Amino acid sequence: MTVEGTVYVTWKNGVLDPQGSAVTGSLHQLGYDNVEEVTISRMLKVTLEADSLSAAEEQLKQMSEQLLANPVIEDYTIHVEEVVSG
Amino acid sequence: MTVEGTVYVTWKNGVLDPQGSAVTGSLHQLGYDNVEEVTISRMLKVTLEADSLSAAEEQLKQMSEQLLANPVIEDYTIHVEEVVSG
Amino acid sequence: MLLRHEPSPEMIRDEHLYKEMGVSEEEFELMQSEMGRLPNYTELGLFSVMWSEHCSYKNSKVLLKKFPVDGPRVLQGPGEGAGVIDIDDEQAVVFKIESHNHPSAVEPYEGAATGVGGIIRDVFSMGARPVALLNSLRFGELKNPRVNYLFEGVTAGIAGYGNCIGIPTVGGEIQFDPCYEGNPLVNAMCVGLIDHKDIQKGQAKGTGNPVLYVGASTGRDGIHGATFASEELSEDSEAKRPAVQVGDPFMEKLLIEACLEAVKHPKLVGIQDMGAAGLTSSSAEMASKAGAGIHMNLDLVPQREKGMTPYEMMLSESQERMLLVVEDGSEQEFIDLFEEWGLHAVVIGEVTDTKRLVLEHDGRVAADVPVDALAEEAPVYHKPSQVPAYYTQFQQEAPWSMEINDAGSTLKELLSQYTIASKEWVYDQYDYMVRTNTVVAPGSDAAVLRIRGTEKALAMTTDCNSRFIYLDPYEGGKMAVAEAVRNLTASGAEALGVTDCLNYGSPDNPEIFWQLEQSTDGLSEACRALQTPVVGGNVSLYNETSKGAVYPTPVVGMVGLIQNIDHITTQAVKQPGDRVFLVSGGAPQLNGTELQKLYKGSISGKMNPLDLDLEQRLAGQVLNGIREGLIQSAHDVSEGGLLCALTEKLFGTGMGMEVHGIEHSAAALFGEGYPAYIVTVPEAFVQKAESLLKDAVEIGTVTETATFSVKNQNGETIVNEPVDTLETAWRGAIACALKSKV
Amino acid sequence: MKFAVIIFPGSNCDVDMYHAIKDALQEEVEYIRHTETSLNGADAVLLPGGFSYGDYLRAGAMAHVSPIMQAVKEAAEEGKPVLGVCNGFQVLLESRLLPGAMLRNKDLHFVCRTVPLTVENEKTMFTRHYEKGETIQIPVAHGEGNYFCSPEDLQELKENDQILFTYKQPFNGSTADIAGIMNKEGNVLGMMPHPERAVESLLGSEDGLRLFTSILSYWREHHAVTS
Ligand SMILES: Nc1ncnc2c1ncn2[C@@H]1O[C@H](COP(=O)(O)OP(=O)(O)O)[C@@H](O)[C@H]1O
Ligand SMILES: [Mg+2]
Repeated sequence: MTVEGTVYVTWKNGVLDPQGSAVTGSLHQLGYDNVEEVTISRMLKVTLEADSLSAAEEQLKQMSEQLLANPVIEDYTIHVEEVVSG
Repeated sequence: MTVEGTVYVTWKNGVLDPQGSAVTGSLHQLGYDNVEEVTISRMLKVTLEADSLSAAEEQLKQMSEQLLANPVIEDYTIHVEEVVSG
Repeated sequence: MLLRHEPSPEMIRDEHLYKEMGVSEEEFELMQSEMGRLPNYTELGLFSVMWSEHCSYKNSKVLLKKFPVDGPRVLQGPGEGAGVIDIDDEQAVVFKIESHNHPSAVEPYEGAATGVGGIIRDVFSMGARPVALLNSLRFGELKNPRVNYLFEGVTAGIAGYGNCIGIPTVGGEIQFDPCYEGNPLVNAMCVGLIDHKDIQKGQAKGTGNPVLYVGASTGRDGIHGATFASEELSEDSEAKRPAVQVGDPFMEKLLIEACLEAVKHPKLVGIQDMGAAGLTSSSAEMASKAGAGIHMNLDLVPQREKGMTPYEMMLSESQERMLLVVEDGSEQEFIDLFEEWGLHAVVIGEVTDTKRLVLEHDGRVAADVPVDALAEEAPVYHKPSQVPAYYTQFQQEAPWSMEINDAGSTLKELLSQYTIASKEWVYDQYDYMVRTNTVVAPGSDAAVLRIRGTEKALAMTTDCNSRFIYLDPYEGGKMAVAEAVRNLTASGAEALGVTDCLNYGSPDNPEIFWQLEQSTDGLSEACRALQTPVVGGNVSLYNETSKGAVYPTPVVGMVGLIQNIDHITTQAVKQPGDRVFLVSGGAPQLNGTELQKLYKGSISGKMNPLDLDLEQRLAGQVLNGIREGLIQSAHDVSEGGLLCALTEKLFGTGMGMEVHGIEHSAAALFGEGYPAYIVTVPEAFVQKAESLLKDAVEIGTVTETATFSVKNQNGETIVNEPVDTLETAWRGAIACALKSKV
Repeated sequence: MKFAVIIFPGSNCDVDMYHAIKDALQEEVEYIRHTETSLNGADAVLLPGGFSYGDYLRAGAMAHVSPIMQAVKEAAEEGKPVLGVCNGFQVLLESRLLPGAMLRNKDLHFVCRTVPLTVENEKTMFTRHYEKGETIQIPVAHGEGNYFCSPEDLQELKENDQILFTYKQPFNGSTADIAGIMNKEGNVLGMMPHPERAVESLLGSEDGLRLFTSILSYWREHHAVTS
């Protein structure tokens, strides 16, 4: 089956993302004073062939550990879904 | 109320995603031959004070047009949720 | 625009659909007679991009013909991807400049980045190793958020692409003026090095030879980019937004390395990049130049999206793609070579002897067009020209001048004008050192790169003072060339040749066509007199918004040869005690100056003619003085005049200067537009320098104390400022404008 | 002594590193492509700067999973000198050969400039030709050189004297102004500034050359070879 996996890669607590702070600053300058915080993270959509959803999830976990996320600064969560071709 | 808005910024259809192609190649090199495609996009979490969810959504839309997304080459979708402090 | 069901040829004719593609009625007629029938939708698309100004130069060809293009060192003049000039020892320098104005106005980062990517491909498709990048930029004043956004985005885009690909961005120029507010100019130049034996031409020779496609896959991005670049910016440009492409410098880096390897392969026949009008122009031009035809099967073109039509594939301007013709039977060797670099090469067609471009798709012929009609037989127009009213008025205006009361404070004010202020904020973002050949980094008159393994070095610069050209296109055109020569000379180089980028408003306006005519005449005359042939260039018209056209801006890119690295000279003073000489002639003028703009609020008036013999003589003296080892620093006088130039020589050195005998007048202190160099000579060489530099006058001494002082002819002090305060005004202006106005 | 310069797709300071060894240090040097699995007998490994894989995903991320990295790790374990500069430093971080990670520069801009560094530890195979506290001029050129590590890691780096270079003035947001660190064993160095760009006076500074002569002298001592 074809699976669409989504890997959400977010900053670990305590890591200060310069881009997020910059965007917060720019939003304030644009007058959005009610914005408290912005964090920017990555979302990877991985389309893959797998025997089952759980097999796909397991593989995505491996990929994340190896490459897609950096455990020193990032956390990740995975979501899998079957692609139903229509 | 405090709202957590999420803005998903993705490439417009047909725009090259150089990052995605490079990561696909790298995953293949690692032996994940069953990976068909990877696309990488940005996810922005914006915490803000608003009168209502719909007001927050409206503001996030403006911010996206002005700053968070680049409408020339990117599309965006918005999701809002109330932050329930516990 | 991208119809699923393409209109029939009859529909195109009856409903005048060709007009939507920027094709005029006459041009449509001409297409029919070239074809002997009505063109179908795809064929019309091919014609429309190939006959756009961007690809055919239909409005500027008559003017470009006037440029001097020959010289003893010219190996390749205009016509190929880039010009080639001999630099001895079987080596040559390859260079070209190109505009990416309209895409940058819409999407500054990607617009500028893909501009850089495109010009690099022009250079390595000649077989040359790209060694340096430069740029020439024009923006509105840094006073409005949109301008700041464009300025920051363009800078980041140039940096993003150049840094990633690992080619140093070593120089450029930036001017700010309200006329560029809605239509910034982004011109990028690339310089490459090559051994004579490796020079390639983009030709599709040899019937039966396979045609290879290499690089990124083809997507729907950038369709109609070429015609887009040839139209005025209007509200409509918004609707055409997807015409902007995203660059992939990583892919291009791989392409460079792989193509430079392919170039050494004896079985390579021809190579060309897919630039504007993508697959269409590369295939048609390669075939036309070789007197051949090409047959392609579009089903074989690597595609990024499903269901692309022939029209879309042929007009796509997806980046980072190359077209190669190789000897029959050798295709696998090339496919393997590219595979080594992680790139996919595919055979998509072959060379024929039919002189036609034939496109097959889905088992049927999608287009069948004579290649010469596409590539060479585009109509040529000589548009009407008319002397603009403003010019007639400026010619009659009484000379402008002003009283300079406190020269020191005027100086400070001028130094903080964005056009004069330090561009460090910009070039600090460029990796100007990568590949460790950059001897003179941004910040001096010209950038200098040594050529490894030789005693030689290359100097390079881009210049154009468009204010002068606006006031007087002819004299201003001469001055643009002269300024570039001055910058090279001051660096110790002999000018070799020119690549130019002609940025103007709409040629349909007779007054703008007149500007084009006059300024290219001026450029031509100066290039002839200063022996700098034009070996390539680019034209960008329709640079205007509803508020009007940009100033005529023919940017001059120039490369010079330094015979021995010992001759490399920078603008900064070298040691206390050195004497300061002014090598100049002619009269400084105030019209069109930064001073006039600042105090009068706008520029106007007449320009004095530039004496090109004098220009040549002064350049000869300065170069001689450098080669003899007498001159140890040199700087030409440009925007802001004498005092700005003198202080620029001090910044970053910790030293000061005492200057004497300077007339206390606006023209003498801040006048521009005349040939002038400031050089320093160690005391021991003063006599020798005086006899060698006939046009030099001693005007001061470099001091240990970091104070800048100027005395008039009567010995009265008219400026006395710590260098520090001047430097702060100059260094901080741009960063400050961006911080306070974002 | 023989050096290996690793080339990843997108490396672009490989040539600079090569010339620094060949022309300035005048030792043997060889390029090794990322697809190789052996260092071909090299005595030291140099990971050059550039934008491996376009710096897409994260700087150095994709390079660290390329085939040659296994051999680099083995060389590191054997105690051979391993130097990663700029993108090479990022690769070493991604490979966990050094602690921490890189974030984008604080002001989000790429910066190219020659900056003063302080030599913090002169008792290493990389810095023995420098003096402690000495100021040296070395170019930087990076957009992601904002070094980040946990407080615990920082504590450890300090305790073990693993910080070799710091920026004299803060400019990219790095924790403790760190410009270069080594591993506990003392044979793997990662630094953002480019010593290979500072080996000739013609180009402005020779201060980087001593890093390479340090490695050479250390190696000679330990191999008792005269060349
Ligand atoms: N866009 C730019 N990119 C790189 N360097 C630039 C740019 N603009 C200006 N510079 C550098 O700043 C210095 C001063 O530029 P400029 O005032 O135009 O010099 P000049 O008047 O001698 O032509 C030059 O070294 C130039 O290369
Ligand atoms: Mg100059």
